[in-house]
Amino acid sequence: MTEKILTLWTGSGLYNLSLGQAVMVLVGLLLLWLAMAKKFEPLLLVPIGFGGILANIPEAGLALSAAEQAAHLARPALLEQMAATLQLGLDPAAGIDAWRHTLTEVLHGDVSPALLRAANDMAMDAGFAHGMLYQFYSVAIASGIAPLVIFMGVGAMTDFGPLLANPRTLFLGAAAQFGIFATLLGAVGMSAMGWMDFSLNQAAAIGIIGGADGPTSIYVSSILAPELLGAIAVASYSYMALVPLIQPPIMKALTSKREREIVMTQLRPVSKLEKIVFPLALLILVVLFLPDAAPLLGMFCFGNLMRECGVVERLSDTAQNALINIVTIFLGLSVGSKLMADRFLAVETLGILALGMVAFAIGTACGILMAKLMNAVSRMPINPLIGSAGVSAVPMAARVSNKVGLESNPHNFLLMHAMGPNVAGVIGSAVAAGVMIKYLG
Amino acid sequence: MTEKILTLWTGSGLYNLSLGQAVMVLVGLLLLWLAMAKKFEPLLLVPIGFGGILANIPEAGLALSAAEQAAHLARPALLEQMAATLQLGLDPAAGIDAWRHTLTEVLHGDVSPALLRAANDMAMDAGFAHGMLYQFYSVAIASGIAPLVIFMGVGAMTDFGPLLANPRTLFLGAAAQFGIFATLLGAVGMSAMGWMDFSLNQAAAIGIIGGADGPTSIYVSSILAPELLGAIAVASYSYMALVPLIQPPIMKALTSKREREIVMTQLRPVSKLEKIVFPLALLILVVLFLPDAAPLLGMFCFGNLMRECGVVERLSDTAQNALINIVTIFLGLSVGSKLMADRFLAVETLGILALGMVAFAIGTACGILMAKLMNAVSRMPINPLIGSAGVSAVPMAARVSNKVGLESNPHNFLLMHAMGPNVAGVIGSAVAAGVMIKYLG
Amino acid sequence: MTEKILTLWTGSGLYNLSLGQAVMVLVGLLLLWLAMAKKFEPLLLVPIGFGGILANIPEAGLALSAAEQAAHLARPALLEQMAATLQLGLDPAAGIDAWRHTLTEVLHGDVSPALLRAANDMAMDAGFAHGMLYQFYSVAIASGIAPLVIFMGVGAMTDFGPLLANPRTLFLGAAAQFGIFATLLGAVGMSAMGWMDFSLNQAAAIGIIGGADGPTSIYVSSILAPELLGAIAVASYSYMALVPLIQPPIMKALTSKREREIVMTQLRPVSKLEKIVFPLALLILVVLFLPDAAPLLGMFCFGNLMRECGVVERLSDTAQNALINIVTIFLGLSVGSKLMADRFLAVETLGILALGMVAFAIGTACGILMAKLMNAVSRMPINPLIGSAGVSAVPMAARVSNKVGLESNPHNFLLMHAMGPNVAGVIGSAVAAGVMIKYLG
Amino acid sequence: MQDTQLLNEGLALMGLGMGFVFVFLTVLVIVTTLMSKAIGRFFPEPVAPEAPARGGARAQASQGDDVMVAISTAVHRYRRRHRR
Amino acid sequence: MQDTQLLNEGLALMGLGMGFVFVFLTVLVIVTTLMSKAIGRFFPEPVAPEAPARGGARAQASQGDDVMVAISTAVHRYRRRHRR
Amino acid sequence: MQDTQLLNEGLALMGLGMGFVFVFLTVLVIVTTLMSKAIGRFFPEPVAPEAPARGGARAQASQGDDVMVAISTAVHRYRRRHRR
Ligand code: NA
Ligand code: NA
Ligand code: NA
Repeated sequence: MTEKILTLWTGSGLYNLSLGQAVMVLVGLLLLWLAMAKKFEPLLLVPIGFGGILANIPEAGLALSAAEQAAHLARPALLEQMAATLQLGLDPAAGIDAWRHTLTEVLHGDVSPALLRAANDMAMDAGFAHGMLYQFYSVAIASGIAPLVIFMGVGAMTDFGPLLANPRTLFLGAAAQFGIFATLLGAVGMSAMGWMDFSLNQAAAIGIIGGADGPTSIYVSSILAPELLGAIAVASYSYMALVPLIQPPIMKALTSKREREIVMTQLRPVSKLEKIVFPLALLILVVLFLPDAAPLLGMFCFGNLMRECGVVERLSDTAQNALINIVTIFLGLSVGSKLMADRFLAVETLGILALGMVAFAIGTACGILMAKLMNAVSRMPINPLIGSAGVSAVPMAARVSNKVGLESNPHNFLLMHAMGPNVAGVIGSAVAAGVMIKYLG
Repeated sequence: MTEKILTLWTGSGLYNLSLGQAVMVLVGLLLLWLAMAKKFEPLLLVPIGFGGILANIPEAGLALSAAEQAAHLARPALLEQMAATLQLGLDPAAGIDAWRHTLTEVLHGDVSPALLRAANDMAMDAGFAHGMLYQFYSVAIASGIAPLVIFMGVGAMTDFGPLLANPRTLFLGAAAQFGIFATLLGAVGMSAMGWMDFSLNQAAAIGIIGGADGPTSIYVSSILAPELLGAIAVASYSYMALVPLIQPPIMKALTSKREREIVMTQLRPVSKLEKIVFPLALLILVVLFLPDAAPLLGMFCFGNLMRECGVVERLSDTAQNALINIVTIFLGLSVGSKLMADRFLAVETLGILALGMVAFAIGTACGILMAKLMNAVSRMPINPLIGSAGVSAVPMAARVSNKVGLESNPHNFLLMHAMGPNVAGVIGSAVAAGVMIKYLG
Repeated sequence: MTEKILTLWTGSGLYNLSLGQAVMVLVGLLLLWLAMAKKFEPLLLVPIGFGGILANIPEAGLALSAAEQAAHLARPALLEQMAATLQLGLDPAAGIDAWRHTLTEVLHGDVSPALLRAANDMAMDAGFAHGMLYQFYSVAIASGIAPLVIFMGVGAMTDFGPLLANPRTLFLGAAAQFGIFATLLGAVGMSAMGWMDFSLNQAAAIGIIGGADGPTSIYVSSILAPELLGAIAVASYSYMALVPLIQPPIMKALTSKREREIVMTQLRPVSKLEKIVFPLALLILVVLFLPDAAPLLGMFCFGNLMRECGVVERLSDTAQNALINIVTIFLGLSVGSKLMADRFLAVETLGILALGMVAFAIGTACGILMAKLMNAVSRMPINPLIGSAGVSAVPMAARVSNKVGLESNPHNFLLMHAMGPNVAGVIGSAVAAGVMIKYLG
Repeated sequence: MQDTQLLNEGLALMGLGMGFVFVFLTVLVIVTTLMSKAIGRFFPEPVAPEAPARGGARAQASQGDDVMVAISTAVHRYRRRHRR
Repeated sequence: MQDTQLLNEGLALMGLGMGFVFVFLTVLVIVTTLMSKAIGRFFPEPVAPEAPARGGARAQASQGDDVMVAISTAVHRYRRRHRR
Repeated sequence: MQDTQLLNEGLALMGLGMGFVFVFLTVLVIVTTLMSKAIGRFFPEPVAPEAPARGGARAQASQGDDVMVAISTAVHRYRRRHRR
């Protein structure tokens, strides 16, 4: 009996709580606070923050596979069996903790699917089970499905009208993607300097933060660098929420008051047929030129076609509501599962947070500079403030353009004009994602 | 660098687009056009058409498993390994393209699940992944789940009142199923003639098109002839949409003006209890006489019971809305995955399209003839025009009956009378499906 | 041809219907009748009852895995192969029916996942497929996901206001859990007496019926005693529906009229912030003291946080509606799959039904006695009638408290006061579940 | 020869299938008719008004006394939606 | 003998479980009380009106000035539903 | 040395990626413009009114003649909800 009470204590969270886990619980609470008090992308950060706390509950192993739990908790005999299955030699001299560590690292690393399945079978046979968050992650993210379904919903919520009325704003969406590639280079540079240790794949996944598109970031990093997914998703959504703080100083620094006062010509009305044909035209271009962007842009176009075609309203409604909400809940919790202390609390995370901020800043700047360039070479006036909306972060960045514009000229409403580059930025980062997946995936 | 740009080009869709894929993209666009402009069952044909385009994006492999992608793209060493795993001998003299072809055929054919899993593991180990549409297909259709869930939703949307008020209309629903079996015989005959090469299983799956029920068609062909699923689903939904064109000439040819003017006695009111007991009675008959129809009719009755029992309205609402919409999206995309050029562009597809049309025509005719027969032997008058509704195609065929009836007698509303055979046709084809699965499944 | 018709007959349900299956079909109809006519928790009992009928359709095998179906139907050669795969020796002297029985028992028992997968592969290779309900069960319950998602939805529907206004009511929720442990002891005692043969794990799963929380019961028994899940779930939901019959006599027996007339002080208003912090505080306590309750209480707190935080209303709405409805449908059908005659019609089921009733009665009594104790030691008056609400069965038990209270004093509304112990009971049984899983899971 | 066999099997399946469909639906006609008669006799419920096609609209007519409640509910819901 | 052991284990589990439930909920009572006091002291929010049981009905009361908006919205929504 | 290679690869990927993004979006600009012109010329539809952001609110304005229908619908729905 005493022994049992002791088990209760030695199995409790308080007894087992590592410093890292305590810190991560606080990080989770911080994310929740940002989401609730500061309205930082709450739809994602509430589930991510909560999932982060759940993932760091000591001994619960919610974010671990059966095999990982066994590596953490099983008796030596089972550890030896698992090592044999995984074709590992365990040093008999090393202590059992070293064995656990070796197994954990191997399971977390790049083990072949067949061996992984065998190890999981063995662990399940011994009574271990996949953790809840691990299952969510497998189904939602490892399969790549959840970000794609969310992208479909985003497509169903996107109105391409402003873009179609002024297609040249696509150039702004293109220019803002420079943030992605500059960040990639920054990450690579940090590694070359020896400050961090990012591979090219990891650098690319980090760069995509600059795309300011949550689902795109998650999709790319689930393919190129799943081990960084937690930090990347957190950075991505946090900075999207910080757009109203990050962008205005850059926008003001790069534009003169006169430029900020430019009044744009009113957008022409766009016909229903154009809106229907556009997603199909975009799809065909993807088919012809960048098959690797097909999952992302294909689902995006599909969602938009459902929205515009007018004959499947019930599907479009569901894609915009029940379906995207359901997937968002599980996507968020799954991302949270990547906030485990031993993975997240690394110096690389700090690098990612720093680089993500840089990515946003550079993307913003390039969008604005591109707008100024277009103003220089074309007659049709473009207020450079809408260039910053090219980073996407829909619709926040467009609202920021509008707000900064109103500060200079209280009668100049830029919102609809800024929606063009805003959605162009979504397309732009999906294209950039396709290129990266092509070369590195 | 130049080499990399070259990769971009040699990996582009334009460079790799085969004629077949281009044709299938056009077919996909045609389906979308039919859905959007002609309102051909848009809820299904929009996702199917779009999925068809996605499935034919060159090099993207969205509809392929990891192993199929590896067979298409991997280096020779991996091909040899996979062949060994699959217990195949590759002829060293034959070129690598021959190897790819052999592997693709084997993977697409009837390989054992254990070997298939091993081949997929090997491909994943080498960095390949299941395509998005392949995953949708596995979860939604290969498991059999999506058509069943849709059938549950259809059950929740079906009102058996008119059928209960006049149960004899079930005979019309029975007679119209002759279209199914005549088509089966037609398909078998074509093979006997040497025109096509359909097995008995394939002939049965084709025949079910005559049932004019999308989910039933998809369910049956996913079991009996998954390789034909794309063509069968497309034919099924297209002809359901064409019912207003196909049926009226047949209806007019087989009935005299006097017959078309027959006024039917008004339907008696049906009590709530009858509506509750009916799905249970149907279920019990399935339990007793045709267990093989249990998944289809079971889910159908379950949906209808949820609708009528009055105590689970929130489940019934969800089954009719969010759930059926979600499943429809993925079912449609999954069906689209079966429109890959190399599988779809076969002479068999033309045979299926032709036979499907015949199936509808025969079913329509038999329903009408049965109604005339019942008129001959019974006192209670039946307008033969409602017989054609027995093919199901709910509620289109009933509307057609009503419309043709109004042409002869502008005061004779047949709609509610036609709803009886209409829903009877759903039951009838599910029963026919059960018989076929029993003998061939 | 005659032979084929014969096959139809020998394959029909009527020919194969065992007595047990017929009984279970009647049990399914009884559950449906209770749900529809008596409003016994219809949201669950309609799907469970219907699923129970489906699971007992002879020869359909809807609730069986591919391997189990093969064991039931396959030719001897395949049986021998499967036995070899499962490392079983089949006695050549024993008849084929003995072989089938041996294989079925082994497959149903505690076979290792790797062997099970091999057996299923072999069966699929021979053309067998997983039954529909088996698939639902695997995805919804065996994974543990469905009860957790429902618990999240319950959390999103729960208002902790009354509990926060009077936190001492948590003690009532604690006391009522004595029903759980007393029942556990009862089950163990029955086994010690030799009346039944329950293991400690099974006894614990049975005890949880006393928690009066459907999802908790299902979650715990899916972990500790999946073989009893059907009976436990049926007992759990049936007794929850019977709360208005079970509780009032006990409540009246244990209280004096004077006690029943006690008027409670009005609840103080609770601030929004308190409601937001409470689920987080509860989560932190779970983190610190009972990691094993983390899946259940974590999802519950997550749902409640979504409800209260005010920034993710669309997620909260979905969790309370579309998502919980969808999951309820499949959870119910999955539970129904455990009502197969050969498993359900055992004397243990009767024991479970009897013990479940006892559990409710003891829980009710302890809640009331605890309230009386609190009244004895504290100044703030507590009407003991609200103690019975501590068993949870939200919100039925609280309504019963209110109703019995009104009988004594028509102006004394206890409903809001009873909601406190009512939701406390949910937390209490989840904690009890965590303790049991810790020691036995 | 094999073709003939395929044809024969097709014919057999046609006969069997069509026959079974008719038998099954005939039984269903009989059972349904009996069921309706039994219910009409032993449970002569007040007749249910024709359920409209959409499940959502099944609410029975209600007396107009709470129009104001409805309007204010509509207002609340409208505002809530648009605040989001 | 084995039966006794089973009984003993059952008893142990009962004691342990019941004990833990009480300890846990006692701690929760304490934490909740402290939390409420702290919030009442440091964040004395304007009190939230009692949230009704159904999430759907949380909309705060709104002034009646936009009844017409609500009605026309209702009209639109009604028509849209029925057109489908 | 390896660092230099990593940097080089990063630079190459940047050039390639940025170049491709621009090429692709330029093509998209051209295609979109041509498409719009072609549609404006060959299918000069009556202009679509600006779709509001929320899919739910797309219902076109309807004439006020069925306000009463709407109100009674609202009443029914309200009652149904609250009965649950
Ligand atoms: Na972007
Ligand atoms: Na039919
Ligand atoms: Na409870």
